[in-house]
Amino acid sequence: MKESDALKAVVITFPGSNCDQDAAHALRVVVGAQVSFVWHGQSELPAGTDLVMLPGGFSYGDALRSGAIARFSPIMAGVRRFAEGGGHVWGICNGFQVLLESHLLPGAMLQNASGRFVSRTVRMRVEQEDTPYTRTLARGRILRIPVAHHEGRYHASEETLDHLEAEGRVVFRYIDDPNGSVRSIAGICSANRRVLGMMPHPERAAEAVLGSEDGRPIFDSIAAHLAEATA
Amino acid sequence: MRGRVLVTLREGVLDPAGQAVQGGLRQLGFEGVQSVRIGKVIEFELEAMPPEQARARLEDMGRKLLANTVIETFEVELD
Amino acid sequence: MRGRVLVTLREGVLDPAGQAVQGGLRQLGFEGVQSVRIGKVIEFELEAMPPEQARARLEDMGRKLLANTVIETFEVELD
Amino acid sequence: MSPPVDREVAREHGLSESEWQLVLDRMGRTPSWVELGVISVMWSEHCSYKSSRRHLKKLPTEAPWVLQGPGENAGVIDVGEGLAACFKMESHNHPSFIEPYQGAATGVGGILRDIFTMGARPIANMNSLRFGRPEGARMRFLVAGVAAGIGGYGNCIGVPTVGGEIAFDSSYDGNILVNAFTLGVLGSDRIFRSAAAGVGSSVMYVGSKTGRDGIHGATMASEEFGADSEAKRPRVQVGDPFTEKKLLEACLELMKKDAIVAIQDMGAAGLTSSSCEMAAKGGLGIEIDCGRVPRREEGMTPYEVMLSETQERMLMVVRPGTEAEVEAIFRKWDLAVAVVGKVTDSQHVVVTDGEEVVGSIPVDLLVDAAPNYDRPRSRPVDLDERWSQTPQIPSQSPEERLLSLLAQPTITSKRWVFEQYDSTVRNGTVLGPGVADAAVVRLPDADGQPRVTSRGLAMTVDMNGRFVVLDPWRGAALGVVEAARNLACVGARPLAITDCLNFGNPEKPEVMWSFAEALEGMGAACRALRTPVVSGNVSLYNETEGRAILPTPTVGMVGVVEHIENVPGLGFRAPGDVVLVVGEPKKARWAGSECSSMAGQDGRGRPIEPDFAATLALLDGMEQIVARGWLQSSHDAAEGGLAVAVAEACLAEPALGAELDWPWTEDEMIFGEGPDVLVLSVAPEHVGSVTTELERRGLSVHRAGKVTNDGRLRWPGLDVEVSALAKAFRGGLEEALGH
Ligand SMILES: Nc1ncnc2c1ncn2[C@@H]1O[C@H](COP(=O)(O)OP(=O)(O)O)[C@@H](O)[C@H]1O
Ligand SMILES: [Mg+2]
Repeated sequence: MKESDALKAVVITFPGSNCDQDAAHALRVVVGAQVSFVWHGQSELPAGTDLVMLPGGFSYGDALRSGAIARFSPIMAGVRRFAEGGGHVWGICNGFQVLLESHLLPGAMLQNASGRFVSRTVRMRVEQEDTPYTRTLARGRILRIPVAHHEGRYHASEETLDHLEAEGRVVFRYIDDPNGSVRSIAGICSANRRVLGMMPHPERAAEAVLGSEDGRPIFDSIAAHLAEATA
Repeated sequence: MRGRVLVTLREGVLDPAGQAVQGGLRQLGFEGVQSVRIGKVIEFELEAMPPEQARARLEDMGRKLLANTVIETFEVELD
Repeated sequence: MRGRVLVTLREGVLDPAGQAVQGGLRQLGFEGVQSVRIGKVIEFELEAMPPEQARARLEDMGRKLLANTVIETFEVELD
Repeated sequence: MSPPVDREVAREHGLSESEWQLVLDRMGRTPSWVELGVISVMWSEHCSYKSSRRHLKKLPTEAPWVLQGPGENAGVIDVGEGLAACFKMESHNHPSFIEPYQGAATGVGGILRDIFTMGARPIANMNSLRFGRPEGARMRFLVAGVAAGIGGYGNCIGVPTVGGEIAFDSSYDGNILVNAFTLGVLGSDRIFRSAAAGVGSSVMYVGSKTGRDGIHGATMASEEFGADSEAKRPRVQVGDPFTEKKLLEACLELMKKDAIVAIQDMGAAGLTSSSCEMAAKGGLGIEIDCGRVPRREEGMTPYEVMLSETQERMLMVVRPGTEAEVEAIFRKWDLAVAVVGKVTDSQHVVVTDGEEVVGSIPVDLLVDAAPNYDRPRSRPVDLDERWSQTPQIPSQSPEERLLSLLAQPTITSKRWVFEQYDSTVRNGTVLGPGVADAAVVRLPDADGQPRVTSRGLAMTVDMNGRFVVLDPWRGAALGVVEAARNLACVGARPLAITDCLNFGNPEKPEVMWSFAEALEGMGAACRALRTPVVSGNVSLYNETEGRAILPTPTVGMVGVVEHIENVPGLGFRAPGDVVLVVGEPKKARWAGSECSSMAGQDGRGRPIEPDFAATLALLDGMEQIVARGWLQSSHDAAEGGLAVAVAEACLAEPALGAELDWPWTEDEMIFGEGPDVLVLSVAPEHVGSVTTELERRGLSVHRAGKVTNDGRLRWPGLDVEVSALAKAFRGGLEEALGH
């Protein structure tokens, strides 16, 4: 891929983000993305951004609730404008929590039902293949992806959940639910399908030597989708 | 001046930390505990202002930051 | 009957979460906040008993399980 | 204002009569209150190593690849390609017993700071834990709190916890051990050190603001617990991993510029020890103005400011003219930053409060002239008699023995604990907790960031206190050998170790004897295996009410792996693979074994003598075999012996069975412990090559049988369902902890 048609990804760094480098590494290694880091204190995304990644970590130390303070970072106003303008935003783990707190996705995260942090590789099922992030995956495909979180129990009202299911916005569901999420939800997307939030870490499952390559197709999907969109 | 905001999980939302404490109390032989729920208390030292204003400010913080109303409710108390 | 135990860090003990929230409030433009400390509130539903007994029981729980008195203090409140 | 200083006050500060006399003689006057505070912490066991210093000198510390040995915040070794690994281990035993979550968390925080102070980005954590019997509510609270605290700090800062060990023994009932290890990576020409230089240069303070946290924590770590320690209520520090993450990023950002002359974290005894050490190492003086130290609390005295143990702080000497640049970086990260003093040529540590001088102490009094004791040692009188005894092991069917061993808290799966640790952040974990004998992480770039490469680092922490208590020399040496054997399992070439020496009260001659013997044994093993000691820590007074812990000189060993894509895990992979047993199981002994402990016979017998030449041969052979990708799995026999090693190899996911025809004659051969024994599984086509490579080096290789998928472990005289093994092994810890 020529430098100029490389996917232009922006990884947001909040104070306390700690998967920003991992996300960037996976974006580079799997899809040859051109990655830039944007500090939370900036208020604008660089021009020409194709994809915004909200990475995992403990933004603001997860004080109060994960993502609660990061939501008010100046850059989140820019991210919101980007999403409202049809941009693609992908939140992983803490990034998902930030999306929920920012109301870019519905629902909220609670402490795991076990009351403990959980770090293990779980299996999750692809529930939707018609999203920019899953188009190279078959519905029903089972992926082995690591999770690592303390507040990953997804919660939303029954009404919201029914609505999400009806619109086909539950993108991933746990097979072996590590945290007690309602309806075993591991990832959801926005109504326009361009904002994805997920608790598991596909960026940690993108190289065989690290134990699983099951995260790769998600990167491949979004890259293919964006390449088409910009072609 | 001092005030505090109490944030608790909405009824019906599972509270594993509360359950763990209830289990721990049982192990320690404490009886007569029917339920335990754990919430947060956020204590503020505010600069001097009329109580009405302080309350309004804490309510505003509660809504915007301190509680996530999808899962939590909150209460403001002034000293 | 209902009661609650408020557990807070002892004075002088660093409260990292409180500091992060204070920083967040500053960013949000909330002014007049001089300090923020975050603690836990543990709410109990107890079987009916005389208030004195309930208070004694909650005090005992506070000492034995709910607070580590090396870094925390607690307060009992009855409804 | 300050109370008068006299002999009684000095005693309360932990100074002995003779130490107090030494202070008076050297200063030629009565010290001020601040001076007494500074001297007493600098002379505490924790900071001065007064009981251990002369013995530590006997450890080997050099090799061509050692870039920094003991004496700095952490050791550094060259790992090739212009990269270096920086690592150290440190104890936080006493604070963790009082407040397990915060004690363990701040232990992790402290060791992380030691690593990034050297200019390295931390990329892996491990820990070595010892608990008492898990039955009581208090011990369960400690286990849960320590696990949560280690995870709470490491997870938040984003450093994966990739390995560790946990053992339970009644000797730790009143004194648990929490030893934390961190490894970081840096460019080998970018090492930062702590010697002050440049008279007149600014001394800058960065990080958290100072509060009254843990004043006199350093002296607490040097005192035996008495029954009154509950009442003393020492102030335990609270960890703030979020601030540490910001401090880490800010320091590494600054280290890319040419501003730092010297840097030192503020660990135990805070500002006092960091400033004294910087001055001493530079052969200079330092002046600190307490009035300029950023504070969290009001009304703090210079004494409190100098002795506070608030976490997440650093002291630096900066190049003249760079102060503003330093300030800008730390402000960006929302951290406190201030010029608090300057480097002088006075050879004194001078403490002022604004204009007023509140203390002035010669640097050499604090460091070189600090007490250095040759404490009396005595070999236990009953030692020879105990060595001549044989543990009496009740007879039991092999199946039952195996099942009960697998459920022992020390042996059983530690999943309940390590799943609370983020083990995969940083995109480098090749083998994490529970899947291999040593952890393997991919070597990042010089900034510590993930990259694609075949090279990796292997690391492990080990020590079996049951061997050490029987024979400190052999026991400590066997611990080093076990660490090496664990690296052998993943085909790594060991390069160096760090240690954490946990012992009882050094004023007891038998404890001191075991300390000195253990160091001799450790030194001999390190010399033989060519793994010098590059950093470490000593924790003494691990006693409660006069009862000492098992002597536990934990080692952390680090090595290099050339082909991370080939490293085997410990579990069998495919039915039909051939199982090889390498080494000499018949040398295994009951002495110091899990079985002897279960039988209440721990005090009897003597562990085997280590055979360093055989261990070297094993390391060399395994490095070759693993590099070629010939192994499907490898696992060493340790606690519970060969039988447990085979059972654990069956219990990977998915679990497999094995059919072994290699005959064993005595229970002691498969349940005893001590020698280097490995269980390998190899695809049939590689069996010949593997066997040749090992035999060529003089090692015994037994073709023991094959991997099966019929759900049974069959061995002459032993036949058990793998599901029963799994039940015992996987649920053992939860069961023991009552979950
Ligand atoms: N047992 C040991 N083996 C080797 N080096 C040791 C040992 N104990 C302490 N050291 C070294 O002594 C120095 C002081 O250690 P320590 O007081 O733990 O440092 P810090 O104040 O940074 O925590 C360090 O360089 C450490 O590596
Ligand atoms: Mg240090």
